[in-house]
Amino acid sequence: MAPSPEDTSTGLAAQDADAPGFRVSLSNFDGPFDLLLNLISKHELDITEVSLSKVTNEFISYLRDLDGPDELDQASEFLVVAATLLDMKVAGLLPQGELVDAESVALLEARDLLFARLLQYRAFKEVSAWFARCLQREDRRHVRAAPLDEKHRKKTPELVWSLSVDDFAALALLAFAPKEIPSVGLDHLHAPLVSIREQAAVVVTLLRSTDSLTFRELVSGVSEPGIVVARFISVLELYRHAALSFEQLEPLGELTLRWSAENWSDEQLATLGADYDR
Amino acid sequence: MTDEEFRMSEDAALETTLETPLSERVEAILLVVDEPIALVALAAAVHAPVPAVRQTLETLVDDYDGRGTGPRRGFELREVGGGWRLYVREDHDDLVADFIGGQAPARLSQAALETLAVIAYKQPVTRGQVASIRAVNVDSVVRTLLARGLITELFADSETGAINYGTTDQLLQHLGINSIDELPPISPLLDDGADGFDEGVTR
Amino acid sequence: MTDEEFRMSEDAALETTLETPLSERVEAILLVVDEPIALVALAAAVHAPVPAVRQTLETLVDDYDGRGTGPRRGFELREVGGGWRLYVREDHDDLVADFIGGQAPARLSQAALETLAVIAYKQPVTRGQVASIRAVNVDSVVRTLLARGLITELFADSETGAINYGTTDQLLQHLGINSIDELPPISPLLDDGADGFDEGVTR
Repeated sequence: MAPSPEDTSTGLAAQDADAPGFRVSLSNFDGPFDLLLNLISKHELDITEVSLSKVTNEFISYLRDLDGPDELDQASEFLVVAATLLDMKVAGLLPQGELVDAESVALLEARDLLFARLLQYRAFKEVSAWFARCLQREDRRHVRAAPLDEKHRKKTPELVWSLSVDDFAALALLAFAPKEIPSVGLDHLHAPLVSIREQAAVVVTLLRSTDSLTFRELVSGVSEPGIVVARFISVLELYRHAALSFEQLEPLGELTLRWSAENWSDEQLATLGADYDR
Repeated sequence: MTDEEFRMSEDAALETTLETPLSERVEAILLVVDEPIALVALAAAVHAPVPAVRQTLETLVDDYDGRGTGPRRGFELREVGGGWRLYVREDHDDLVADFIGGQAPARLSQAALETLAVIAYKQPVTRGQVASIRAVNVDSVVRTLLARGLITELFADSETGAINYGTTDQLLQHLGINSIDELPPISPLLDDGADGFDEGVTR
Repeated sequence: MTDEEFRMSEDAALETTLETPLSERVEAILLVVDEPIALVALAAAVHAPVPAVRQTLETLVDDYDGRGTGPRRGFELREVGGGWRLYVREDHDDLVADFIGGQAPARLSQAALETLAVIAYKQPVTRGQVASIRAVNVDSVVRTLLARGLITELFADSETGAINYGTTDQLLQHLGINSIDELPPISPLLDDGADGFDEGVTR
């Protein structure tokens, strides 16, 4: 029994002022939060005129008076919607100028995409009401589900059992373990981790072996950006320890490094860059 | 909807059902009973006097046997061991046996084995408790395990009436142990299970 | 194997059952199934051609609904989740609930419902795609839906390895529909965000 499309739309239309849920009261708008969204998505209310901080404040005080799972649902919904509103608002507030240059076109597109996203989100939110109704209705239904009577039970093929008692215990462990879904590792998407300490050791060795060195020379032959960054951070860290001095004649110019430590022990490397540890 | 409103709508719904023919109500209950239901219990379930229910049962027996206005049915209504229940009509027993034989696999599914393990370690345990540990509905799996004689109904909870299940000697034989105490301990997890468990039931 | 040969290969008892009306055989099987039985499986179980079984099912639906020669029944025959199954007639659900005294099922949260809706309409879909539509992390919600058997892992993307999710027949049963095509139509927006967008704003 498929519900007609009208089913869904009546659900959507039920957004009168008496609807339960979070209401906002602004100088230019008073009504349920959902309606605010509706108006904005139809351009009947300019997003730039809505005070998001005011909406947020009202929402937080509204949440204080709520209890139970409703609160969590409403809060998470608010976050979804508020994040989208904020994006829209940023796009709406940025000056767009008279000229139609590439940048403002991109800006308009960005705003349009955000509208699309908001509308898409709303569509799913609305149709989820249909899911809730169907699930609730079907929860009440009773299906024929009675055990087979004795004589039919006997006709079932004899059970093949192949588990040892240890297998069985292992299975129990599995059954009692909290259910986790397998996650896909993202490690392969990231560059391998680079150790600042290791790179600092390289920097120290290179600098101590010569009078002075430019940063360009320090990273010559290195192709991984991560290592270049790590060497640069090492330089900053070593500077903090007064182990080196540097000289730069003009902004963005060549950086010349000179080893200047008076009492350096390689043990100091052990704590170097600890701020960057995770 | 408040509790009050809900109760009112529930009462209204119950009133509606009581306006339907008694035979329908009796059939509705017969469709879901796990085992033969006594006449008195049936009468209470359908909110009707015992004589009227007895009369209805007789009519239904005739009806299903093709002595009413409709065709004969593939099932029949029989009084067995002091209670009433729907059975497959005897003529079709072989067809059903054939179907069941082809249906039930010789091996238990992973879901059935895990449910069996939960029952073995947690017994006595109700279906609801198992479901909350397994985080899925286990009704049909429990039926399978019952049918296989690996678990059995132990007793009904005195308060809720929920049936508590335990394992059978047949399972011990399969596992090659003499007592359920010989199952390898998996206690740390079980404690966790017990914690989550209370939540599960009260929810 | 022809029907003739088939009949000869079976014992006399099965032959007897095959001489009974098809409707009886169908009813006998429906009484013992513990999940919706697909038309083809049912046809195989009753040893009859699919079109004849389909016709019989339609007749039984009418019959149980009181549009045949007999009275309306307290049960009904529904096609749900890809198969056929007997249900208590909706009018009597409250009566039966009263009798069984079942516990209130745990409701899905709004976040779970919305995630379920996204997966139902966009399947096959990855968690990342769902998250970008919902604009929030959906990992724990997806876990809940998986544990409840409402969604399932379909396949891993050949390039990224990301798991694609889809809905299950169990979800269809819980929704009381027979196929994902019976979901209510959702705005054309969803087919293509960029295209549908114009319609969306100008409407």
